[in-house]
Amino acid sequence: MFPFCFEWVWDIGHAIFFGGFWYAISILGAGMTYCLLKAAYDTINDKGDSHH
Amino acid sequence: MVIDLDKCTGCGACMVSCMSENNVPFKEDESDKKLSITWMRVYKLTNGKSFPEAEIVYLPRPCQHCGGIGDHGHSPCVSVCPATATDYGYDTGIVSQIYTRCFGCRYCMGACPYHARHFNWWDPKWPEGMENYLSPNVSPRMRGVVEKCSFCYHRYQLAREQAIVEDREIEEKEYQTACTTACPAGAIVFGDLNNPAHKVHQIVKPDPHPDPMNHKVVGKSRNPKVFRLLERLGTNPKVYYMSDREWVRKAGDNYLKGEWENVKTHHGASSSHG
Amino acid sequence: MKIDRRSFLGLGLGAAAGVALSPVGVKLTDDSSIWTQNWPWTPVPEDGKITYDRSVCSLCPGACGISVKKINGRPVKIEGLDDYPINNGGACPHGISGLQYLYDPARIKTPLKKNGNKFEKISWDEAISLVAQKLGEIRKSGTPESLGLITGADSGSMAQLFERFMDAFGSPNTYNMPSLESNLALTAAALHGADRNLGFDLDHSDFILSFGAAIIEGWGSPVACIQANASRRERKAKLVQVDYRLSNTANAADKIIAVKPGTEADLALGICAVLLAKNLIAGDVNTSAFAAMLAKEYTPEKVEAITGVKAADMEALAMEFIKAKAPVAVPGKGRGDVGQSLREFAAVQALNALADRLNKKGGVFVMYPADYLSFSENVMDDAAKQGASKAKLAGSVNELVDKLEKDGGLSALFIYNANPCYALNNPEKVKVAMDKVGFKVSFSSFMDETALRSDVVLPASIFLERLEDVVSGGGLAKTVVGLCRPMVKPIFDTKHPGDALILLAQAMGDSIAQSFSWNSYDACLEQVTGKIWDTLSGDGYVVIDDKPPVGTPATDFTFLASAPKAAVPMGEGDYTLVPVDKMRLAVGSMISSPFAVKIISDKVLSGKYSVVEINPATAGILKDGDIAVLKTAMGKALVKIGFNEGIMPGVIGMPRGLGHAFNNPYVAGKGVNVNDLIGPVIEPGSGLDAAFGIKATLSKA
Amino acid sequence: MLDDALIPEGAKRCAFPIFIIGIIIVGAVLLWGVYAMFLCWFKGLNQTNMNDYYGFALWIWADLAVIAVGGGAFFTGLLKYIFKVDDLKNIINFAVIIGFICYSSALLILAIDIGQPLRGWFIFWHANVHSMLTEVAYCLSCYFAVLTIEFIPNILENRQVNKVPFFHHLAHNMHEVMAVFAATGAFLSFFHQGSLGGVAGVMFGRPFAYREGLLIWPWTFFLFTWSAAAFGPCFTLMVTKITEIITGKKLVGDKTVNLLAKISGWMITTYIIAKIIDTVYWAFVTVPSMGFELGHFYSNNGFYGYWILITEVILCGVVPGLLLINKSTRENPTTRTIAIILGVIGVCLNRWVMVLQIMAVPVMSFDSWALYIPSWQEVATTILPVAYGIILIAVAYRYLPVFPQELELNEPADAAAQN
Amino acid sequence: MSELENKANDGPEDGAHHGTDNGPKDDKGLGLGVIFFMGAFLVCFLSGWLLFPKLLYSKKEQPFNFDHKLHAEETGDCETCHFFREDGTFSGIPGLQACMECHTDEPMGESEDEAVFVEEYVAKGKEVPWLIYAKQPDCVFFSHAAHTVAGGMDCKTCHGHIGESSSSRPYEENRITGYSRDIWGKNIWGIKKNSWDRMKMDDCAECHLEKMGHKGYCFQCHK
Repeated sequence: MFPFCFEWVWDIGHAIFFGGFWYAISILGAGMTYCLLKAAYDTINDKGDSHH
Repeated sequence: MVIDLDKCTGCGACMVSCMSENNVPFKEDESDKKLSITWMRVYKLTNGKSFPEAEIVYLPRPCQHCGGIGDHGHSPCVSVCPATATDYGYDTGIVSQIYTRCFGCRYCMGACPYHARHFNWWDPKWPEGMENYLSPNVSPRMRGVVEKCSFCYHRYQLAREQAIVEDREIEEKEYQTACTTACPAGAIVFGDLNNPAHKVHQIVKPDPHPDPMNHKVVGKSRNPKVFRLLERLGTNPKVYYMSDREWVRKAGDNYLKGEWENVKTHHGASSSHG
Repeated sequence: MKIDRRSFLGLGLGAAAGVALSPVGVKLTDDSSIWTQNWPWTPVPEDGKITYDRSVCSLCPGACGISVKKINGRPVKIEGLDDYPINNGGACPHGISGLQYLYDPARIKTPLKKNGNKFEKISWDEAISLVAQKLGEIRKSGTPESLGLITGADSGSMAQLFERFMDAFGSPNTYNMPSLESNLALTAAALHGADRNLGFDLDHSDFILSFGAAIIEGWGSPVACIQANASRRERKAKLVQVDYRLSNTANAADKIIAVKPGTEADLALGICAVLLAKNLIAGDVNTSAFAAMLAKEYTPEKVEAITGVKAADMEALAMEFIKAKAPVAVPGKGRGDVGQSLREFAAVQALNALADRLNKKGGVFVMYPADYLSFSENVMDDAAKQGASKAKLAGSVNELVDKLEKDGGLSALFIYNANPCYALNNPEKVKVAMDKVGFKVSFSSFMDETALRSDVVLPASIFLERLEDVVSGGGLAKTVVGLCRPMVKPIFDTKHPGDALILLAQAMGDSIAQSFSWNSYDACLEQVTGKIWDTLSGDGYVVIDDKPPVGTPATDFTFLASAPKAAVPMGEGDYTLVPVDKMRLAVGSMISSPFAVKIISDKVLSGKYSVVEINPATAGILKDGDIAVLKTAMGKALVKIGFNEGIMPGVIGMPRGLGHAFNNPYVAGKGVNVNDLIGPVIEPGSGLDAAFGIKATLSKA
Repeated sequence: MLDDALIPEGAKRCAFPIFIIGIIIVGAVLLWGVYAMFLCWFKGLNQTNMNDYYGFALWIWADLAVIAVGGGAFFTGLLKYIFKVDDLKNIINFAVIIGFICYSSALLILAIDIGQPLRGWFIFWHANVHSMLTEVAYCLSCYFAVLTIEFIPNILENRQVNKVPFFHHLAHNMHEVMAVFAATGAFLSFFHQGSLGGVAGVMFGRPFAYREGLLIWPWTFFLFTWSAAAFGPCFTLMVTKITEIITGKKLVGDKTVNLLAKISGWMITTYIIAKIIDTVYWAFVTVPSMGFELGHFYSNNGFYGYWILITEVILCGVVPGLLLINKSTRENPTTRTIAIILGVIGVCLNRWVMVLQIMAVPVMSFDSWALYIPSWQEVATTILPVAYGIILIAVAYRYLPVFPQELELNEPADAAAQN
Repeated sequence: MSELENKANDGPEDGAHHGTDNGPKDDKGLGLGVIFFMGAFLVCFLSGWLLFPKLLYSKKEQPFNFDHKLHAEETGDCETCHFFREDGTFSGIPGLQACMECHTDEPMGESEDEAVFVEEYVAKGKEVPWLIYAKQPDCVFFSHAAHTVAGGMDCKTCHGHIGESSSSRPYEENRITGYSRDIWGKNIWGIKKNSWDRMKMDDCAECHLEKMGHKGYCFQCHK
């Protein structure tokens, strides 16, 4: 799972598999972080009523 | 390992020796063999004819320690284990495992066509006091993990330690499995298949090259009396069987109608050199 | 200010975040999984120094040498002992399971006294004095002969020690459980003279004609026989099996001669007749009457009618046998113990005699029992002399059972190395007979069917806990005395039966005490084996004899000439039920270990049911796996049908060694005891129970 | 009613007590399952009827089945957010909820199925990247995260929750970037649906399961993904139909339904063609090379016959496919529903065969067929997710604006709806 | 998205009808929430770092104090007491018998540990129940011969400087796993500075990879 795990080897198999895995994780992470921050930002900026 | 099926009398000494050597537990009712942990199991085959033409043969089945397709070490069970709790030893050719790593998904059991892997459905329990005969050389397994024959790897370890302190190589007789030493008929021969000095090699004469008829198969025996179980699948087991009886050799694998007649004379190429 | 739900939300989130950023989560996740890897209820065997110790296994007459692996002196594994003259390295499943007997919590842990129908624990002193006092009364009453002994031990110092006790006490009533050894001795007595053994030199024979003997399934010395069979295949020696089912031995044989159950003797005599007719027999032994009978009663046609073996085949077989360099005929179907007839043994041995195979390499050795024990003169007072000189109550254990059941006759009974309430046919009758005996003392290690019926139990240490001389038997063509050594101190409060006997004798006082003046069995053994003790204790064994005896013993055919009747199976029914001996199942006084039970095929034991072998051709409406009612004159039982192409149509094969009835969930309460369904048929002249089977009916349950 | 404040604006819901009674009834079933679950955890898997021949059994089938039918979520999401098939917005929320239920159930069942639950995380930590099961575990859990993310906005749209500005904005922003999540979800789904197929396909010791393939991926890998995409929508539609029947309301417009049915129809048809090709190749090339005739897998036993093959491929594959691509039968509610149900049965049957029949078939010439009947503990734990699903749908439907079209489709004053 | 926004817009007013808290209060609540958040965070965070390790491990004292330094000086090496048996297996901690090769039933020296040893164990012929710091679980197979003889490794590499200690530190046992603390290491995160600070599988693997070029197969280190 991590490069410091017992099974970890720097080979193509791990590169592809965990490459894909961490890629997906980071997208989800980034996405959620963005939403949360943005939401917090909006909340503070428009006091209660949100007009667009 | 080579097992001479014509010598085997089905006495079961190998099974018991294995169980007492490897701390295999037992339950009150063991008559449901699908729930009975026996690293070494002796199957009974019949030729289907009626008395007095009927014939039987006993076929002891330890873990086959498959080398996998092309003998690259991707055994059916090893390649599927999600937690790397079992692996293929490229040094010994033994499929080893860590019981404490296994989390009991049982994928390996499904993948093994020999049913050589067994699951601990229950907590191992010994009648009060009987745990006193347990050997410290093999750790008792806990409920919820898969286990199987290890070719008595601990005996290899002990022989190795002795050899180390005496600064020499391990000798053939020093590393023998519990079933081998127990067999009263001397039907089981164990050793290093790649070592021409060892009896197993001399009996099997494995062909190191891929079988021209099926490239998945490596190490086909050049001895016409010797065969392996389900060889055609390309599992490349390290357990070979030997019999003079044709019907027995045929029972070792599956063949389409009429196919056997063509392949029964096909053995490892004697031209190639080990 | 107001604390609303958001404050709590904050509280919760804060706590979560705090824990998340501390080591708690990581550590607990790891530790919880490590906990599962070391569950406190999974045993952890203690490690230590590895040592190997040698001894001899005395579970069965095989007398194999064993090597016991120990960790810090704690036995953990039993294996065959390399270069031991009997089994050279080989072992059988029962011997390897030895440690399960040693540590079995179902063992009898202390001396016991029957109180009502319960046992209560007592000390050894109490037990010994109790027995001594009871026996004392019997002696006072002036009928010492009313003490009986049923034993499974035919040879060795323990057998003689018990004999000595009986003599010193003043009783001739010692009875041996039927065993291959006793049957062979009886045969030898009938044909060659008293006090001899028969040994079959399978290792050197080039043509073995086995009359149903399960040579690789526990006949004689099992491991030795299996090895003989393995070497036979290398020597290209032939094995012809006379049998009515495809036993493993039959399967290993080069040829099977299918005979009707119970007609093996007739076939043997038929072959003798052929040889006689063709005048191919050796010398001119006193065959006159015998020869006449053969010529008259055993013409090929008649034999074919009886046995179902084609006359031509029989003649061919006879010729093959006589033409072989070193042929030998082997008697004793199955394990050759229960359900055997002297007629059959004698007929087969007659064949060996006529073919001049006595005392020849690869033939039959007529041997004198190993004479290595020298007990000092037994001290017998008048009471003892009188009692011992009285006639025995019965000729054999089977007749004894009859006698007791009808009109008693024993006021006390010792049982050693025997489980008659299980191992003899029709155990119910045996139990009734036992109840007719006032006072029963068992020297058993396990609470088996017989021990359950005794009044006092003097628990015996098992072979791994005791020192003892073990003599090879089981039809081996050599005599080896091995030394069984204690591998551990007794696990429970048990004693060596020899010590128990000595204590008892000394408690009895006067002459008996004088006869048993040793202070322990170990001392006794060392003294009585004086001749060979040094080698015995040094090498662990002594080979007394492994060469063919010199000279050809005379053979007296009068028993056969008297045309003894063949036993006919009792009762009615279209099937013949025969017991089947399985290598993986222990029989007689020995009980299968949990490991042995575990490896029994599901075609032998399925759940609680014994599986019976039956040929599909004669199964009628019954299907494989059906539960059926098996009925005989003796009773009925629920069994599972197991189709088996390898058994003669019309015959039902039922495994022997199942159906134990005592408290041990791992080995008892499984299947039925085939002996329950078979009634004894006592053979006149030998007193053997010759019931090879019984008529039976099968119906769907 | 007690919970008016929570019920979506203007929506009619059944009386609270009735709702509670319904929940209690289903809850009882749920508790039964939970009890069985704890039995398995504390006493071990000896509570099941699995054995050394049936290492995989009912549970693994249930797992594969729910994930397959849960495939509706990723596929609908893919179409909606990536291919911008806008009509699907009317059903996407529900598709997501169903997906969420299916995947959470799958994870739960896995947690019960393994012999050492406390070591379950080893599959991540000590991952063997060559094992299909590892791939399953990873993608499964990641995609479950995606589904949760996709579900959250819908929850936040609850009338009360939505009043909290932060949540309101969060929901809004999540909708904004939903396409990214959907894309990731589709990517993950493609792999774990596939690797579930791979689980069987790579077992070269098991001729019934083994398939040749592309690189490291056996054909079953692609067939599984494809079938999930094809039959998943069927399940979404089926559950929608059931919900409509229970609530007595029209919740999704015919246009949307027919569109999804059409897409599903084409997917099924193409899938089943591929499946037939695969089966033929396997039957006449792969298996014979291992010494087996096709008949070996469908004879000499009390259950598995050719019928199972025909039912799966023809009756529950070809038939629904054709019914759904044909306009008239697709737009006829009866035939459409029949097709949808057949489809769901078909995919479940396929997963059954690819788990249990594999275990049943003897491989060694002297071995014999092994059949098995699940224990009540297995059945109970398998029904558990169903009960849980019903409850979750009931709650979601009652308190969340799941069906955007609900109001317009049920114009004024229709009778008090039932839950 | 349209109707979603609509709903969002009329959200607040709608809420007012029901008299539940609205806009302004929200912020206060949130602020208060933040305070609670910080408080709870600190408490849990600190207890997790400081209290948890204390709770997790139990401390046990050795039967009596053992002076490795002294013994090493007397005997000159480790092997005298920690020796290989003929069969190549490692004897581990010496038994009473081994001690008695030098010791007598008379105390050697004045220390009270010596007295305890003689009275409690020598006199009663009882083995000393030492608590083994480097105790590995039952599933582990470790060949000292392979490492020190064949591999020529130094005891210190794994066991550290225990040979130079003149007193026995307390034995700490993990209450959950029963492992000696030395296996996971003193540091609660399992971070190590020296090769002997930790004895987990990864430490074996690290060295094996370095020396053998391979982490080894299951059975090489497991039984």
